[in-house]
Amino acid sequence: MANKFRYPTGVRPLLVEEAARRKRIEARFAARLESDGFDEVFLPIIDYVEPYVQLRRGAAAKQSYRFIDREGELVAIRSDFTPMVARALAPTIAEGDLPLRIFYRGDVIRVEATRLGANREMFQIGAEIIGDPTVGADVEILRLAADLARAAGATPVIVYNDVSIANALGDDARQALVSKRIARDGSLPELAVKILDGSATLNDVREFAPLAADRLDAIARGAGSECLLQLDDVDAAAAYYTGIHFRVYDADTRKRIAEGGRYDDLYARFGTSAAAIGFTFTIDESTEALNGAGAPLTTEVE
Amino acid sequence: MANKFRYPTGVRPLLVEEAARRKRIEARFAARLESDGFDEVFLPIIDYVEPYVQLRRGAAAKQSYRFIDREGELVAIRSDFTPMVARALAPTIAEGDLPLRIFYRGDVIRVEATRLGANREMFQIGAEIIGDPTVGADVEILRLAADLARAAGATPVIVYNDVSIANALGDDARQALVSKRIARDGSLPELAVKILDGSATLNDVREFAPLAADRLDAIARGAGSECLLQLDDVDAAAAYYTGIHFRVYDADTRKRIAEGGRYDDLYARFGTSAAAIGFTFTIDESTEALNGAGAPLTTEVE
Amino acid sequence: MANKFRYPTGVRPLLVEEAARRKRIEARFAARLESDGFDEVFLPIIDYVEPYVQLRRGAAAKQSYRFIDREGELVAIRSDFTPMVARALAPTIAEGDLPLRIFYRGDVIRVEATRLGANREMFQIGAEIIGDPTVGADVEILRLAADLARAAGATPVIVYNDVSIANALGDDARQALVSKRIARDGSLPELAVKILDGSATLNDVREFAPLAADRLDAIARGAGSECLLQLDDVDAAAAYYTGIHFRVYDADTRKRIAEGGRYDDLYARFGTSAAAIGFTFTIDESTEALNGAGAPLTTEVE
Amino acid sequence: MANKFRYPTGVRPLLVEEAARRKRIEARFAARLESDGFDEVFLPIIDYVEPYVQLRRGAAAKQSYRFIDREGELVAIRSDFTPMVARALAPTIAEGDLPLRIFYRGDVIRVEATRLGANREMFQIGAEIIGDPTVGADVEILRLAADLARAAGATPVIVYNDVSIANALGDDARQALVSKRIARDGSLPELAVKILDGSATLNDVREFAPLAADRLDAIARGAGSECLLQLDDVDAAAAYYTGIHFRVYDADTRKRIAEGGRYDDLYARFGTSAAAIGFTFTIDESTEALNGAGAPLTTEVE
Amino acid sequence: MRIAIPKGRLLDKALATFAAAGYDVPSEADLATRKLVFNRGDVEWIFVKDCDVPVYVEHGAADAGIAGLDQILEHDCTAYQPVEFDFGRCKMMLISAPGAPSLTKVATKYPRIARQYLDGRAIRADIVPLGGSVELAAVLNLTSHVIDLVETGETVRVHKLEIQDVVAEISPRLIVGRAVYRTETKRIRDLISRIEEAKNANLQIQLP
Amino acid sequence: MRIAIPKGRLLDKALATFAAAGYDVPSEADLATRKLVFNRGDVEWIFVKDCDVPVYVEHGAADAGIAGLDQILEHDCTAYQPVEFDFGRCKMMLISAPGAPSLTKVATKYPRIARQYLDGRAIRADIVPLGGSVELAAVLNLTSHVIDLVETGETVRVHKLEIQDVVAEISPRLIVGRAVYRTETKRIRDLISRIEEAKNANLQIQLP
Amino acid sequence: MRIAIPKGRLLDKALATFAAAGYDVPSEADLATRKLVFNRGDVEWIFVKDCDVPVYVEHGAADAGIAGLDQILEHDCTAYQPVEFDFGRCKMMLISAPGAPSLTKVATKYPRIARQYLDGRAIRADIVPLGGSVELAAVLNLTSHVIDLVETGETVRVHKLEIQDVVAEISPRLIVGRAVYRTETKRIRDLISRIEEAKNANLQIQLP
Amino acid sequence: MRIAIPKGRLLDKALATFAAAGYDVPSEADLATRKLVFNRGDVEWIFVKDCDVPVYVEHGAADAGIAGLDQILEHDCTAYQPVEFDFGRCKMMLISAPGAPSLTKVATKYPRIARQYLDGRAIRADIVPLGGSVELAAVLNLTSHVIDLVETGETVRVHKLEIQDVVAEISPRLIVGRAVYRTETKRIRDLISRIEEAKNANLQIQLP
Repeated sequence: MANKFRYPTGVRPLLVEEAARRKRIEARFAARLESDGFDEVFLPIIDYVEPYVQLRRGAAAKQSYRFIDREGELVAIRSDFTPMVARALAPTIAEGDLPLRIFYRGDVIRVEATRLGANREMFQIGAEIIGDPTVGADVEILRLAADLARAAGATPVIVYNDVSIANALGDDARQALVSKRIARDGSLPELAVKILDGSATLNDVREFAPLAADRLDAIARGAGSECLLQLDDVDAAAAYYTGIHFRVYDADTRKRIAEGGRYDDLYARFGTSAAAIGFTFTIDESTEALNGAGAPLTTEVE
Repeated sequence: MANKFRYPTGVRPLLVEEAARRKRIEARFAARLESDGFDEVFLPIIDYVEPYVQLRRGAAAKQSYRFIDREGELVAIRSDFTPMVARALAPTIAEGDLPLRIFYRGDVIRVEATRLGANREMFQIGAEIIGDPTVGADVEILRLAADLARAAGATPVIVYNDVSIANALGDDARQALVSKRIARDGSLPELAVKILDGSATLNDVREFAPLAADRLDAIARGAGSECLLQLDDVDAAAAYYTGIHFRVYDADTRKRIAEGGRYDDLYARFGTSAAAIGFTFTIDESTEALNGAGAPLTTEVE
Repeated sequence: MANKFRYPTGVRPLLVEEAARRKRIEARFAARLESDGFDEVFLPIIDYVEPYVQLRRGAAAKQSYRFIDREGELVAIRSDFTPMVARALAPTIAEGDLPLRIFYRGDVIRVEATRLGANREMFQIGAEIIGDPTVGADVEILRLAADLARAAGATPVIVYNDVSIANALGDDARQALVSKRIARDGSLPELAVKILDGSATLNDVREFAPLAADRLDAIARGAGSECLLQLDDVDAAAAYYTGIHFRVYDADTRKRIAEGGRYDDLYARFGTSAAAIGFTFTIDESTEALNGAGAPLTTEVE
Repeated sequence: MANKFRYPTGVRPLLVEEAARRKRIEARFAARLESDGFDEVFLPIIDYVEPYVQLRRGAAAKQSYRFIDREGELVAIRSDFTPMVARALAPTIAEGDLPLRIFYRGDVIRVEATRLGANREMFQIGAEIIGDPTVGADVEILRLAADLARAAGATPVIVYNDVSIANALGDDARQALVSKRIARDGSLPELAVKILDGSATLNDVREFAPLAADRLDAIARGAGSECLLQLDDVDAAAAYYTGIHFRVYDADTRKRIAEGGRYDDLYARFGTSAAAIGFTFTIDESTEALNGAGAPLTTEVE
Repeated sequence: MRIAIPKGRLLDKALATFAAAGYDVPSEADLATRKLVFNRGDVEWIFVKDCDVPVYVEHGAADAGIAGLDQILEHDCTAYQPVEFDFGRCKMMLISAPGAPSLTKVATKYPRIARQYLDGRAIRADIVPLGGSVELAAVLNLTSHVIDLVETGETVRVHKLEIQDVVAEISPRLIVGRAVYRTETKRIRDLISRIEEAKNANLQIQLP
Repeated sequence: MRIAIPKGRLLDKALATFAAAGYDVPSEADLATRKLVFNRGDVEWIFVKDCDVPVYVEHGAADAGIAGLDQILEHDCTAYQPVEFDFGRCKMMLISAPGAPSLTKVATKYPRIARQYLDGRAIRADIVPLGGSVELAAVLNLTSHVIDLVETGETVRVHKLEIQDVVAEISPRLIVGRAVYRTETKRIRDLISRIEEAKNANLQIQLP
Repeated sequence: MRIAIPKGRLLDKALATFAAAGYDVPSEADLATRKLVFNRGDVEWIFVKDCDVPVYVEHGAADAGIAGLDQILEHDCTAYQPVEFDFGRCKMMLISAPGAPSLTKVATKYPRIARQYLDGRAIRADIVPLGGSVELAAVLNLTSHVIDLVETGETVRVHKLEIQDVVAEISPRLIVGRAVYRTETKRIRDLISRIEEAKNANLQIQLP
Repeated sequence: MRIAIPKGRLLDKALATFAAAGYDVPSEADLATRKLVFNRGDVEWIFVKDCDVPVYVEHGAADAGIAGLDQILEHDCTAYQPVEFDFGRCKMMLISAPGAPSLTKVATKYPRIARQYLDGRAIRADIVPLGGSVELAAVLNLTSHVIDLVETGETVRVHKLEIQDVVAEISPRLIVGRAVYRTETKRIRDLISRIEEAKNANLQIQLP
């Protein structure tokens, strides 16, 4: 080993002051979530890889520490919360209990930076509503995310979209939206071009994806002014989103501090059908750069 | 994998009620420790194996999940806190800061049961005083351990001894004390025989180990009535204890709920000389068997 | 580690005499194969797990030593040769080169016994003909396997069947054939019942699986008298067999010493379509129990 | 995984022609060694790390693939032969059997290049004489190494020295010899300066290390003209050499093709005292660059 | 041919079945000698503990035998099971101390079966392997539950324990080694046919 | 206080020892009832299989018990062993089929002890766990060797097997749980003293 | 808004494009001062090495920039690439020493791209990263091959090397950071439109 | 013999040293031709980027060369370094943006050296490898710090940055490949002696 001070990639101790800072933010988040009726669950720091195989693309799978356990099974250290929540809760959910409001927190550890110089050491706090497929849950979650961001000292900008729109436009259009490159040779649907140059409206969308358009309309009416619908926010996001997908940025630093959305099919993969929507905040050491409020800055390059 | 509900050895999720129970105990411990001036530190869930090689005997090393990281280093998932605290704090300690009062908490994960059917899934909370070599610190730590045990709903019995006495008696006597087998053929020092049959007093000890005898005398005067000096409590304990060593039992269930002692040489191994004394409580799911107070039961067979 | 003499599960050194014995058998096999025009290839002792994922059932995957390499990929120590040959050769095969006659040898290491007390330490020598889909290749391979078994000092009994017959009979019949349990309630096709009680002939088979019947007919005419067609030899064999499947037993010890068959789809999985048929002999230390000829005994319980 | 053609670092298949080339060289080496009375042993491709801990410096340990087995032990894939031979043979050696002449061959796999671009894929063949501490064994081994190098098509230059000389000169002088930097400020023994500028003779050495000088004298008289004594060939070589240490270069390509020496203390570490001297040839794919003789070129930058 | 007979609760029925199939089986007098190996005709009869029958057959040290599904499963035995018998059937049960305590520890003679049962129901509990008197473990509070064979249920009643679940239906089977089946096909098929017929004949008689 | 008594070969001596130490132990008539639990004075006596005594003590379900070293080692039991008895001593032996075959498979009721024995001698052999009649395994060629307790050596002679090595010297011990020793120190020390004295008194008598 | 301009071969065209799009870009005189940062209007222009443009944009230290695909790929840069330019196109080539030696070592300034190229063709070769004069490596026998950008092919001809394969078609692109695109959508869309128009206008002129 | 000369800041002194040692080095006119390879006497002189000298020597493509310790360390070059020169010395420095920000990111051309420096001080910071104008990274807030060579300190002053620590003392060295040293010992020792003498002669002159 190079030297006695080093810790393995992705971890380090938080000594007195850093720990206190982390605890202050944790406490603020937990207090708000508990007062809103969210119950905490504790998730294991390791889990088998196999149950999640279809949810993680190759590169993401390799971002976590993985090893073979004594029984020959492939095990990974936690690098993502949302699918773990579903696996833990799904077998215990009874129809009558729904909707559930759940939150969780803990370290996630990544052995590989996602990108150039991006950080691999992260603390996450997330929340989700299980069993409520209504637009009301969408709006509640967006408002909660904004409030938590403010509680952390950030000025939130929440960019949202519905992942089903790009899916409805076909692969070529979707690809153009992901790359933000407009092929002006008429090969793309006009809507894709309009989405890219920013001139598309929900009325334009309605023709291709009427349900999504209506839903986004309803969300726009309910969500706060920090929420911006961006129809061109199409990405190779986590495979499990089915409806609204959003990211929370801090307006001052332009860093992403949270990500979330609706994943109505995820619980069914683990044995119990239930709609679900949630988000995860990512806290890292840049937190310490801020006074008082201690605005959390993200560790992931979008 | 055998089936979709299983979690890897040593971990499982705590869902709503279990999580709440865990949090209640945590909160009670943390409140008491903070009010006594202990500051929390957060320790990484994984660390290199090498820095601890001389502190862990072969069998203990194998009890943790271990794997090779991307740089070829051997890494282990946390299975013990005390040496990690020393490694994390030692490089940052300045003479003037001492004494420090520190506490920590978190999961420890063991891949192997220590014994027949013993549990491998544990949550630990511990505290230590760094830089105070006095008997006052010994007594403070014993009293704190008793109070925390009571806060957890247990009726504490604290059995203590000084590890230096057995060391002073020589290997044969030490071995007899460990095995509790008395060789009545005169081959053992009389003191060892007296210790084993329970008739030894501190005056008997003083001849062989005067410092330890005086220290134990002083501790006995300061410690609460739940503390019992047992001179025959000699064990193959963790290699780093240098003075008093104690275990906290719950009188009703006879289970061990905490262990601690003085390890004045440990910090020096990580670069900064500092006396230290502390303890670690181990909480597991049998907690749920108790009402209200929620007495934590241990997971380790002594 | 328990003690200084131990080696990891599945390996041990072969010192002078054992090595000499192993070399004698190897030499005899290699000489015969080379004189028949088979060229040797050397295969790596480790390889990625991913390319073989669809070829290995869960349990088999866990029989090999597996670990994560420095790039985060899952790697396994060689525990089976046939798919490795296909992966290594497929990218290099040019139409004009076919048919190829290839052989290989080396250790395979299994960390888990397949069964109660079965051995996990094995040396294998195998051969295959690539690009010859004819019955002539089937017969050549059967004759070669018999000769090699004799060269190793065994009295070969080769039991063969065509895997496509059971597939043609449907899942229930297949299941009955695997378990050897006859449901005499009329729920099974009569052919399955006849196969199980040993009264079925190729003419009976022809109705359900005419190609397989003709093929087996032709094989029976070409193969030596040590080859026994057993229509009830239906098993959960390796996923890749497509036609004839056979096992070579030593008549005296009743141990299986080789296994083989036709796998015409395997090369296509690695990028080049080519019919292939081959076998693998498994040699282990019980070899030493035999004089002179040194009959290899297998390590695997069928 | 990046792509379907890749193999893990350090391995790849050898197809027909490459395998044939490898076999030709192997055969030539084995024939010569066997005719000189060397018996082959087969060594496992994996072994525990622990028995070798004191023989491998940190960096070298990390060059091998390492992983935790099902019992929690640290295991490595073979990356070096000499200590494995000692561990395998030591428990079986009876006084009366000595001296033994042993040879071995096989792949060694390194996950890390030793240097910029150096190869990590290697086949090694080595030989050693166990239980003969005489200068006769030294000369026999040097002559054998030269002959094998020639058999492989190389023009050998064997550079040798005795590791005990530098040890006798003290740490500063040793350091200067390793770095080849001469401090001309009088701080070094004159002998070190003379060794570095090439003017030292064995008579100069005799004063400091009389035994080594006499031994080197005797070796020089017995060894072939391809052997060059270079007193400044001092290196941070493998920890186990105790006397002569040599490297075999190919004069044309200047590549190192073998390394060896005397390690009289190695067997004692594994339980049986026995002097030993030996060498290991490293063969790699550059072999194919040469016609006919197929001179093996090394893969390691010295 | 070597055939393994279990010395325990299945002994009489097992011997009766082979006798009905026309085999020359050792007599009661033979068994009273406490010898464990008898050659009768071309069959070598060996008498071993119930739990060891699958071991002998799996390793090829016996060609065939009669074993309960409990022992077959517990040993993960891969032998063929061509005939299932109607005698000696019973159930493997999950039994608790009175008052339905939460399931934290299970005492059993069948740790492998218990592990599979618990894993399959996502129950996290420690298994405590015992050698005998398994029900006592729940009585004496060593464990909260036991998993054991139940024939009449008498033990459960006496100890005032409570049956909670059926873990598996257990029946005795004729088991035959895989390698011997392949290499001695003719003789093995003959054995199976005779046992099958004896079983069916017996069935005929019992059904009025 | 709950004390575990082994039902097997050590039963009589174990009870006699406790009686000599002044404990009120169950009578022969009691035992004939087939009950397994008896309260006498402040002691609850439980009668379990020899191999289960260390399990009860290790888990704290019994405070003390008498167990052979064979069972203590096989269960890796961590209980204290304050008294070693002179009765019931025997040897664990490595026994082979006649003709000293090479050691490739070992049948045993003690797989853990067998594994340690083989590893410690760098012997590579498979272990075949059996439930009983272990010597038969070597007779019937299931394994080349067996590891088993030998008291008189009669079984070995009858089967014409050959003793090859002593694996361990076996003696019965009083075992006491660790936690109870610490938390009930006084009562446990009293138990140990009384047993120690009873053992020594007995020794006195035997020595002429 | 901060825009990164590459100081190397793309400098002039990059500046001309921004100028054509109506931006107030630094003058030649400005550049002659060797200063690297200029504020003009609401844009801060920074001039960095070609290979560093993707780094500044990826980390959010520049909002946009112009970079060759070679540098974008080599840095695995995730920025959006909304506009691809027609100027400055070239090819990344695999070049060998004369006589088509077997491919064993490749010198390159682009080790990541080279690794992907070799892996994708199942070629096992060592990569030797160099800082400059890469073709020299093949001339001096440091490596058998090189992978490098080829514009005119002059260097290849002079050194009598041989082009073996096209590794990638390289073109310059406008790159825009992901976070800034989302949080400053309006201004970024305006930048893209203007650059797109300037590019098309230019195209218009070039086409006869 | 092939000798590698760095084209950068050490060029003149390196050539002068070889000239003083009596070697026939290429003239200034030669260099003006932009050729990179010259044969003079029995030496082939090659001119490569500073950072590539250790690569050529390490791989045996050059027998010797002159390289700064910065490049030797950055390439983990194992060549012998028999002579250290007095010219061209400088320091590798840790430099911060003004105001001593906390160290979170370091831009550098020497990522390996930077990693070792940070690890050795238990500093957790990301390293951002750059190709040039490294100081600009701290100015433009790409990183909080940079690690770079400092000769005169002019760049640091101009950008109003602050020197925080010395990472390493850097000096140029004669480097010689290990294999050539062993197999051409005589010629290599001659080279070293001549360079050593030329260095000392020069030292003599400089000292008054």
